[in-house]
Amino acid sequence: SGTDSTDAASTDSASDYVWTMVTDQAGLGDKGFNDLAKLGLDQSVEELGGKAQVLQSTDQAQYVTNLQQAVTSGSTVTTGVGFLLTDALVEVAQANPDAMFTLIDAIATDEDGEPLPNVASVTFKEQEASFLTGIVAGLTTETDSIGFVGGLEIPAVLRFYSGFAAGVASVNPDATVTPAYVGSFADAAKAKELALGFYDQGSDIVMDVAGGGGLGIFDAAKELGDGHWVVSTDTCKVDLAPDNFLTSAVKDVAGSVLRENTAAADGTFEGGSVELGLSDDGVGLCQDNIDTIPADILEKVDAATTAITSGEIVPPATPEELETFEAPSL
Amino acid sequence: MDIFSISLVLSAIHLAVPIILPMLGGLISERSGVMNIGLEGMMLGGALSAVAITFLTGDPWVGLVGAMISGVVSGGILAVLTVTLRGNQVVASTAINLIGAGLTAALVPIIWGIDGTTPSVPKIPSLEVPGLSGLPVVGPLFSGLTLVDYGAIALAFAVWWVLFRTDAGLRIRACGESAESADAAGIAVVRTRFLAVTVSGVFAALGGAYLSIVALDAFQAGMTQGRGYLALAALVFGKWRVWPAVAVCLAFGLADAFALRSQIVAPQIPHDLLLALPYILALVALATFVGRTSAPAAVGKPFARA
Amino acid sequence: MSTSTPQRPVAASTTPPRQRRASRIDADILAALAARPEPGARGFVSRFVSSVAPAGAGVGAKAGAFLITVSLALLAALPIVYLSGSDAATAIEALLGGSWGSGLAIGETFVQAIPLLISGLAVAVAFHTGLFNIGVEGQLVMGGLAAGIVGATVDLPGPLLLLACLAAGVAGGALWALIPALLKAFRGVHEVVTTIMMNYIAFNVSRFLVSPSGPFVSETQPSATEKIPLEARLAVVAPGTRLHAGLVIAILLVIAVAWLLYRTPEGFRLRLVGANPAAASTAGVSLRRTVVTSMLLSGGIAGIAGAVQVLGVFGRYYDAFSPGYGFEAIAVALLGALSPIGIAAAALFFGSLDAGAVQLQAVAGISREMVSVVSGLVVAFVAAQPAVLRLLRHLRERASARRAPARPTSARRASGTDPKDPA
Amino acid sequence: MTSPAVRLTGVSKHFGPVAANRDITLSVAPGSIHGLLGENGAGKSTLMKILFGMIHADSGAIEVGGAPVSFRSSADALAAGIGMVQQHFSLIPTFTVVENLVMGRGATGWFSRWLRPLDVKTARERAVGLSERFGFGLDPDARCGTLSVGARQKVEILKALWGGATTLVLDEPTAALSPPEAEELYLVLERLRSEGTTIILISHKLPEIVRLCDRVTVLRDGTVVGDREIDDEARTDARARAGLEADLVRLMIGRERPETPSRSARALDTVLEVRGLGDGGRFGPVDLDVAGGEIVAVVGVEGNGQSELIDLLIGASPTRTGSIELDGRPLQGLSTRRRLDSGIAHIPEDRHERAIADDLSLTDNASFGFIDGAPFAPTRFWLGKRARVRFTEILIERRRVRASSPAAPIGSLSGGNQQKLVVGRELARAPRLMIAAQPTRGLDIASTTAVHEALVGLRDRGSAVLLVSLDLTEVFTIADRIVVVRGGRIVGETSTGAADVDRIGAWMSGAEERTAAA
Ligand SMILES: Nc1ncnc2c1ncn2[C@@H]1O[C@H](COP(=O)(O)OP(=O)(O)OP(=O)(O)O)[C@@H](O)[C@H]1O
Ligand SMILES: Nc1ncnc2c1ncn2[C@@H]1O[C@H](COP(=O)(O)OP(=O)(O)OP(=O)(O)O)[C@@H](O)[C@H]1O
Ligand SMILES: [Mg+2]
Ligand SMILES: [Mg+2]
Repeated sequence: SGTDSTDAASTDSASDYVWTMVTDQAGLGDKGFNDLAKLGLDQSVEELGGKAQVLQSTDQAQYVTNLQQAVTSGSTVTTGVGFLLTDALVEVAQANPDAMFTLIDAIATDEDGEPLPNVASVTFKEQEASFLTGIVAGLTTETDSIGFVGGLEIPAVLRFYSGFAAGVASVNPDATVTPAYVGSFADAAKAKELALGFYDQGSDIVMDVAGGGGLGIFDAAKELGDGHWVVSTDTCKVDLAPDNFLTSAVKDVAGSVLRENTAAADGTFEGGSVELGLSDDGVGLCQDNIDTIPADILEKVDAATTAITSGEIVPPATPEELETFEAPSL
Repeated sequence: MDIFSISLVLSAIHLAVPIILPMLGGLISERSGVMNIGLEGMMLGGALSAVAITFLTGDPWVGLVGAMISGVVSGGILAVLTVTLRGNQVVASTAINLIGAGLTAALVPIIWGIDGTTPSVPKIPSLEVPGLSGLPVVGPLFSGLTLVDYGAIALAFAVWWVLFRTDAGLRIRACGESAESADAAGIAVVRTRFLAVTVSGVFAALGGAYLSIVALDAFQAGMTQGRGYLALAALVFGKWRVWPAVAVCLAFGLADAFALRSQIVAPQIPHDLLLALPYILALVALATFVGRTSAPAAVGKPFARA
Repeated sequence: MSTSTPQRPVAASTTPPRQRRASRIDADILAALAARPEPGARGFVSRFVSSVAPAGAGVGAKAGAFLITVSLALLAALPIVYLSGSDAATAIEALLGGSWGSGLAIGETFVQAIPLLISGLAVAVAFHTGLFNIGVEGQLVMGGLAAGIVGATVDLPGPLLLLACLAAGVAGGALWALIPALLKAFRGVHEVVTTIMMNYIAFNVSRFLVSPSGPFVSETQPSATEKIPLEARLAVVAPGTRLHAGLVIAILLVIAVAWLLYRTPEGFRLRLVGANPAAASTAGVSLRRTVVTSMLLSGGIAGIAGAVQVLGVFGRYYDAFSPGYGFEAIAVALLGALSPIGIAAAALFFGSLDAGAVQLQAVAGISREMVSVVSGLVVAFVAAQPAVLRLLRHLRERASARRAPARPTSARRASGTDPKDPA
Repeated sequence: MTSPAVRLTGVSKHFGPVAANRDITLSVAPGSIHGLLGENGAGKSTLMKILFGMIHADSGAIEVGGAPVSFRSSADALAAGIGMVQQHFSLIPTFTVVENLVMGRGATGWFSRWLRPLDVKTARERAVGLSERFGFGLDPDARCGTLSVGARQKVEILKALWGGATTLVLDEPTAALSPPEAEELYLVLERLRSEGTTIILISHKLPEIVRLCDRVTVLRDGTVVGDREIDDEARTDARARAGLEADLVRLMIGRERPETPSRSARALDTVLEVRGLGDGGRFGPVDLDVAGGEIVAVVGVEGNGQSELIDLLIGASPTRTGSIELDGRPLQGLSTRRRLDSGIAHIPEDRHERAIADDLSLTDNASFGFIDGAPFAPTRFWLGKRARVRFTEILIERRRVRASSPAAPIGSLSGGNQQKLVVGRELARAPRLMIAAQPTRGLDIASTTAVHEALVGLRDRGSAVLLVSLDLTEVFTIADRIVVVRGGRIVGETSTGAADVDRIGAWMSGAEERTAAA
């Protein structure tokens, strides 16, 4: 539930670390970065001791309050999850220069655009992971028609989309990827109808970047049965529909949180921003069902991974970059 | 590709039913003289109960019954607040919405130990109507709907029948038009309204259950996404009459389905604006040919005997 | 012969209708009015306060009922506290500490209360005219958006820009209320359905304008406009807290709305139309004009609520910055019995819950969802408050009946006596 | 001796501090018409609502046909054979006549109530049958909201009789009826009595009490102050009758009947000049002049154009044809507000609907139409309160309104006192033309006289008064001239002095034209 303040504190009195995270309005249970950050918090408790504390925000006006509350309550590292917290986190970090913060999915800078010394900003190259899922999808599709269901049109969603479409194009120039949006990250019923629409129009793969709405996309695929695939994001979601889950572009939010917390425990915490991609294992292809993906496809995925890490391929992060992206042949 | 396929109609129905059911609930309640803007909270209660009971018993039909029981509870609470205690109907409904949204979200981690979304449960299967599902063009309609979809239309018919064809309906409507007149005619106003408000909870809960175990197979915090308010709008739009209001719900469903799917064929139109289309169309319809609306005269007025 | 009026031609102190500066009124009565002593002089403040608080049950009884209500609600919330693994003392300490326990906490309470207060006033203005404006949420969003856009794009010196932003907020909110207003006034379309539709349109339109392909999105911050220059924002008024000058605006609005409703001709018209539209129009009030005025005022005030959040809390417009202030405001307005002072009290109460929620989470381990349940319980008990008032009155009557055995009271005497009455 | 049809013993009822009924004992002989008299607020309706189960008495006992009963609701009373016509219409305007009749009475048993279609056909036949039996001529499928007041009253009576009531309570049933309609009702009541129905009749109209009742009970301040047998002598002999009426008035108000104001017409210049006025529909064309110092009564069966005429005069509906001039200035096209400013005042017919706002204070109710400009609103941003309170106090004093304070909501006043405040407010406009629509409907004798005094006083000061009334007694008491409307036109006109009741009745019912045509 809301707070897990009792996890390990009593057993390990040697460490009085308090690992705190402040969610955005979506809160826990988003099956996305909030849940992943919570995982990182739990891992921190396991490996470093101390206790975890989650402060969920009901509204945007509470971000500052929650972050400040975290600092006041003696938080060792306070993780702000989501780009919506940027302004609030900057404000609180500047007011508490001695406190340590991690910001997920956005970069905290001062008025002059300089990174704050006490904030580790972690962003991800979602487009690199989704490029790989695009390769899997492009080689799997039999109808050459692929749907993309986004919750809202925000930059992270567009990074997923652009990388994915580029990945598809690089292995299957005949296939089309059509984006569509639900208008919310929480309306699974509408997301389902949108996915059904794609499948009905002849798509056999739908990519899910619909947040909580993903539930509906998986349900649509399950209902239609074999041959209707879902490509997902953030986490592996095999268990939602084992027969329809194709692959997922995952983000290692948990690992990043753990890494920053560990650095703090070791006394090596440093501010500044990092952008994690394939080369840092910050993003990647879902490994849970990797053995179900045919070897020839995996070959291409590996080739692309190499090309991306070496900088040979730079997957597009925006629709504009996608326009001008020259699909390499793999 | 053609967007105007039978599956668009199917999609429209799927999107309309979870508005139709709470709308019918609101209609019953308001026809009896109690404004119910607590449909949203009641829906969430029904959605969660359906999943919880299905999770326990493995049978979604039992889950549906569980939802109905939760509707009796939430409707009953509203009835106690508004009819028995004569509290302000809008304030009481707001309480139902707050409690409904909060409690359902809070119970998920308490019951399942995870936040936000429950695990999948068995859902109510769609029904192959023998013979009809094989028909050309309309065939998919008869394989893509569940008993609950047909049930919703049956319930609409039942509500219409009871409200406008039977003695009980005349009593309910009399309470909604003038509690004093109904009282003078020997109608038990308090009992009638209590019953109507409680039943409205059942309908709203069924609407929530539709989302969680018919359309989907799990509960998600806040999954109703304002459909309770939309139901209220449809009810007013339909001038508190059953079939016009059902038609408005279907139109909302169709417009929604259209807005979603037209993105697939016309990705160049800004989708945010497409998604606003159903509401803009509704306004245009209201402005042009719907016009004057007036609520049952006694809605909002508590009744007390001297 | 029993005609009591002297036989004198009718005299009216009036001017021809076109250049009217005065109501047509009997000269005789006017003279009597001038000759009549003022009723017992009372201080301006007490008179104003009593006119702002609605007539009816005594303020004491209301306050008492309110306290009872809140206590009952908190009692009913106890199971939730225990369910969350906390105990009553901790929870109450956290709630009170987080809302009133320190300067910072009080500041937070006010920060949370300000948007609820202002939008509660917006709801109330419409309610007084008999209009149920569920569209305050959409109007607030559009007001915030307009303020954010002006603040981010217009080049003006600080204070001027601030004023421009506030004006834009008013305009945005009022514009969003205009369509429902016109449809209600000229086509009789029920405002409930139109304002709900306008809400959805507002959410979609505002989202589009700051989406990646929208025209006003910030280069650095997704789903938001560019920042508004610091000088053009509502400054912090209590150093060390987040309490901003929106408080001043809120207080001014409480006074202005009270003034408008109870001390101006237009306010009289608004209330009259709400109390009985047919009587209003018979008395020469134009229903259309009044309905439009009321909705525009309501929308404009809602727009200020949005603008104040943008200018005082966020410094830029964020998509979905409102967690539903406009909806919660309905409860606030009704909890405040539609009186501006009552609304201020109700908003502070909800603000305390919101501010206390942070500590409830952090200290007592009660999740944000459970806090919403607690608010719901409070609202439920508030809804039942008339029953509490009735119960109080009943108990009092029973008690006084026991003390003094029933003394026959005539209907006539009870309703006041008139010394000149020959009866 | 048979047991009384209804017997109330020691009935008391308090509303908060108000004792509406105190230890009332009343016994009604079967098959008789029993009158109930009393001033406004005397407790008549309360007592009858207690009998009908709508109000629970604090103490007291009820017997019906000799057997003690205890009614929890009107359903019980209906089942015991008691029907009641409420003082205020209790019909639902959006329902049809049949629906209003069967509502709450249709079915018993779970199945037939919730599932079986309502047997509208049988109900309609029964309604038509009943309606014919009494010569009501009602259309069973008409929506009640579209019916004339007289027709609605008939529906109310059918409703009370629907369940086969043997005791019928009628609370001021003729208050809204024109004389011919009231006459019809009298015949119905007499017929019901002859068929054995017991009737309790509440009325402020002494003539009808004397004509119909076998016995009458008078209430004052919630207690029974007297009981009178009415015999044939009182009905036939003018002196005996005058004596009885005076006696009843004394019982009711504790003093002699107040004098009615004298008539001293002196017509001055024309104030109101109406030419060819029409609303583009069924009303008009109408020509009408009212001079200063003159009271002109518009009479007719309800629904024959009276309200259309008023709406056109005050600007509530647009003038489609013709012209209206006030003191030579055209009014058509002006808003209601402008017309009030030009010197029109209006006492609306339906007080609760158009004259007052129940929830607002007396002060606010007294301010209608006085809120723009001096003396109360010197600027657009200031509407004084203290001056308005003083103004209200003046009205309360002058019109003898019984009210606890100017701050009390007007809904807490009795109807008579509400009406007195409205009259005071309209008089305060110093109108050139006063439009008074049914200004004394439902008022007791003292209040009625007060209103009449006010109107006559206004006339005597040179204003024009247009009195729209159904009460011919009132018309003959204060009007100088009478015009009769039917079907949206003026069909007859006479000075009061030369007026002949039968002729006026013939104009109203249209018999005059029919004879002329024949
Ligand atoms: N709803 C309304 N119904 C009737 N009168 C109104 C209404 N609203 C405003 N007014 C009147 O209009 C005035 C303000 O509006 P405005 O300035 O347009 O009118 P005015 O100057 O008084 O009259 P005119 O119509 O001659 O210009 C107020 O003083 C008030 O008397
Ligand atoms: N529901 C009520 N609540 C409070 N007071 C009431 C209520 N009903 C009646 N009264 C009061 O009880 C008294 C008796 O009222 P009632 O209606 O019986 O008078 P009435 O004799 O019928 O008068 P009228 O001739 O005006 O109809 C009045 O003082 C009235 O104000
Ligand atoms: Mg002007
Ligand atoms: Mg009465």
